[in-house]
Amino acid sequence: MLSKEQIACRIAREIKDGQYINLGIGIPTLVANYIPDHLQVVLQSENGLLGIGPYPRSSEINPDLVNAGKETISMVKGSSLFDSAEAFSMIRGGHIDMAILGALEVSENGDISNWKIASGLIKGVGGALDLVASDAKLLVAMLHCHKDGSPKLRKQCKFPVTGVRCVHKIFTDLGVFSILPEGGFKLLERAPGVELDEIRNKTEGRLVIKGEIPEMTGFQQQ
Amino acid sequence: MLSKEQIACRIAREIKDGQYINLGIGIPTLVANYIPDHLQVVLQSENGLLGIGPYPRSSEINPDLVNAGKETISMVKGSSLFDSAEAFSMIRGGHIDMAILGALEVSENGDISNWKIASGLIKGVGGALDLVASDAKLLVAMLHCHKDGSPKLRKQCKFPVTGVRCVHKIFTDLGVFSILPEGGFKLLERAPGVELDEIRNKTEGRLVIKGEIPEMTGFQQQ
Amino acid sequence: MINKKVKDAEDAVRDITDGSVLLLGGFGLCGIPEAGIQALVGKNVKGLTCISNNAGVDDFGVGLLLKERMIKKLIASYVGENKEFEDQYRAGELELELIPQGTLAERIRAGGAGIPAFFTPAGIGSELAEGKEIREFDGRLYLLERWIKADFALVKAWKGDTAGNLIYKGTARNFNPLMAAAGKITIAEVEQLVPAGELDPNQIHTPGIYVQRIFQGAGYEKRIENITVSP
Amino acid sequence: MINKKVKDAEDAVRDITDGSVLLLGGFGLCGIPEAGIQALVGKNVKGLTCISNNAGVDDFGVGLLLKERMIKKLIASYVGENKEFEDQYRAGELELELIPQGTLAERIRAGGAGIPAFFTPAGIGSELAEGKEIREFDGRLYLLERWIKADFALVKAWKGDTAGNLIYKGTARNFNPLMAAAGKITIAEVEQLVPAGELDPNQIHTPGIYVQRIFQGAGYEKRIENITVSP
Repeated sequence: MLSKEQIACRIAREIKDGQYINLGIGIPTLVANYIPDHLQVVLQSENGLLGIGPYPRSSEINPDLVNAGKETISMVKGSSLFDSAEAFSMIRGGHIDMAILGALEVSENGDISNWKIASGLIKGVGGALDLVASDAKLLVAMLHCHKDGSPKLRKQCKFPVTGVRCVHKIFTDLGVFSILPEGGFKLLERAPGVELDEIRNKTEGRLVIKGEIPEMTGFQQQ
Repeated sequence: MLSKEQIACRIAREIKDGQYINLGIGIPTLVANYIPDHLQVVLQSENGLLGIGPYPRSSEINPDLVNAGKETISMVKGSSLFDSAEAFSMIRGGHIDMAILGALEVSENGDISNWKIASGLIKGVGGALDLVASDAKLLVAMLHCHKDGSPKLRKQCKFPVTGVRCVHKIFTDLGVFSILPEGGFKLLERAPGVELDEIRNKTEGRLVIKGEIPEMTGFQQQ
Repeated sequence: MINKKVKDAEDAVRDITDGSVLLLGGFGLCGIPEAGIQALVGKNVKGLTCISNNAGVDDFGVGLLLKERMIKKLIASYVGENKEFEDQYRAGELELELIPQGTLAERIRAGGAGIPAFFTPAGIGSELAEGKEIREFDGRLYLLERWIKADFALVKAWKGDTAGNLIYKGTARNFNPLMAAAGKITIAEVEQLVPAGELDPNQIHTPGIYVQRIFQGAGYEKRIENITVSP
Repeated sequence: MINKKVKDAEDAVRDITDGSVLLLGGFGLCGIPEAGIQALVGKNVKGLTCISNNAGVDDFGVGLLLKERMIKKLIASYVGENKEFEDQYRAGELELELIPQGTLAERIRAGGAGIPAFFTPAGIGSELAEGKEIREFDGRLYLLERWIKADFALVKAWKGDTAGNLIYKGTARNFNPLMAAAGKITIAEVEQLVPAGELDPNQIHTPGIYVQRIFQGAGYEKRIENITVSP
């Protein structure tokens, strides 16, 4: 089983040189810490920045510079600032190559639910709806199950759907999954120490396990 | 009868303090020379400038600073530069108060033709179509007749129409006309030395002359 | 050049009345019109429709207007951080319209740009598509969305001049330039107000034509929602 | 930061081929991609579709491509200053699509912004409305217009950095930022190319994400169409 940091670390391996990437709030934000130094990639913040840098030192905090999670950040060299319409022109216009988002649930045909819901009340969508409707390759980072143990990989989403047939891959604490064109979660890798039966038991939608499923390399078992 | 400069001078009297104005090519461009100093108005150039100044001195010519007629210009204090989409957002979005345009013809219900046409070939529309469709108060500056003597104030436009029911007032070398809501050119003023009969003879559309028509003041007869 | 300077925030918001529709700039608490909001709280008008990406927090930003129960309807993309909102909403005292952030930005941009409606892919397949026109272009589905305009826009910039030209700093730009263009009366507050002619015309983010009133605010708190640091 | 620098104009236009669809920045002769056009003339590709506000003059700008008979179709708002265009058009050798300038700008902006279609008032009542969908919003009529995108966009800026960020000067900005966003491959030429990090992020007009290739041009002529002076 992977920690949240390890999920982020695993996702970072999907990143290719030269990509423009949008990272959502939560586990996706952690991905930035694991991007290999030799890759030139640019992180977008949909409130209006290309070129997110690390969190600032406490002496360099700037209230006029925050990311989409309203966290203080810094900028890398070559970054640019713009308004929110321009930020979403980049997303909607197909200029962002990859989006890494959290989710409440994903269905076996690639639908995603990621509204902000608290005690049954929808509290927002933010920029997720635009990202899931864009041409960006959509990776989902989430824990495999809800806190009550119910599965998040569903036959159909129970929560309101944010986007349809848009998820490309899912990264959970138990494994890595792709969405098959005909529907179904195809298991690609399992987390260290995780047995196939556990994944079967904790997945509601159609799970496809073909051949030997490799264990992720490079992680210590939690 | 007025010269082109005098038509421009007469139109300048329509300008009110605090207005944002777009001046078309030809006679309208000349209007800038006659705006009274005590009025604070801002001239827009639809290629991307608010705050057109006078033509530059020959030592100050800048190839990167031209107006919509591709003429070298200068900027006044407080001007701003922007792209062409923003320029037309200002026009279409109702932010420009007044547009002064040239025209081939105007019909009695306020339709305007002002395509660029040469030897029967339409050579362009430029920004005129957006201006005539906007909320800007539309003033037309033109000679009363074509070179062959045929009238430009028409029952219906013979040239292709650029905008419908959009002209507010017309300023020619013979007089000033408003468009009546029910259709018709209402003569408001006549140029110095111009008799009503001349205007009647040279106007094709419905001409409305009610009461005494004052002669424009402040001009020497040409 | 036309002079847009007004005395202060109170003077600037003088004719905002019960039932006005307001655009309020900012993302979270970053780049919000602090002085304008404070002046509004002082006037205590009621029944406002507020369009803002977020609802502020309980004791800052748009949250202050919520607390005073001045808002009838809120149009936003994300209101997760405001408890006051939740209470009023659950009690049925507040209307909420949630809009995807990109659609919200584009609808406001359309309002300023005179585009009454446009098609966007965001929301297809979600409950936000209900009742909206769907059309296919080049094999893909899109929703028809309408422009958003308002009686007043309250925006915050870093620098401005008396002609109404504005320059923003950092990510405090966000929704401010879009809203400036979509307000019938746009009220801009700036940290530094300079005479017309002092700003480089090449670097203006909001041309003065969109701004009807401008004033220099004082004592900006610029509260930060989430302070995150590197060791 | 991703490095977009290429050697020169010839390298930048290497894969523009017969039949390519091109966006070409500039207004009249102001802010046109001089070096890119020259490199294209050198390649002598055929059957291009060129989208540009104007057609240049007979011996400069887009006019050079016309002269070499490289253009099959021209999409523009105004072609009044080009005799070569007129001859080819009358001979039936050239297609022309005239679009109101504001609609042209907005259609290109829509292409970059992922908006497949929008409504605009420009053209209502004119022959340009023929065959187009008309719809009423709030008591007024509007035309439906589609986005414009292209295989390549050739744009010209004043300064740029290796990350592809661009800053324009004066009215040479015009269509360039819109076209930069609407090209599948956008080629930017600049008068000064600096390393990433030297430009103020607050002052970037075209964020580098829209630019795939950038190079520093040399010997810009910047021809002026109408020299007008004050005494």
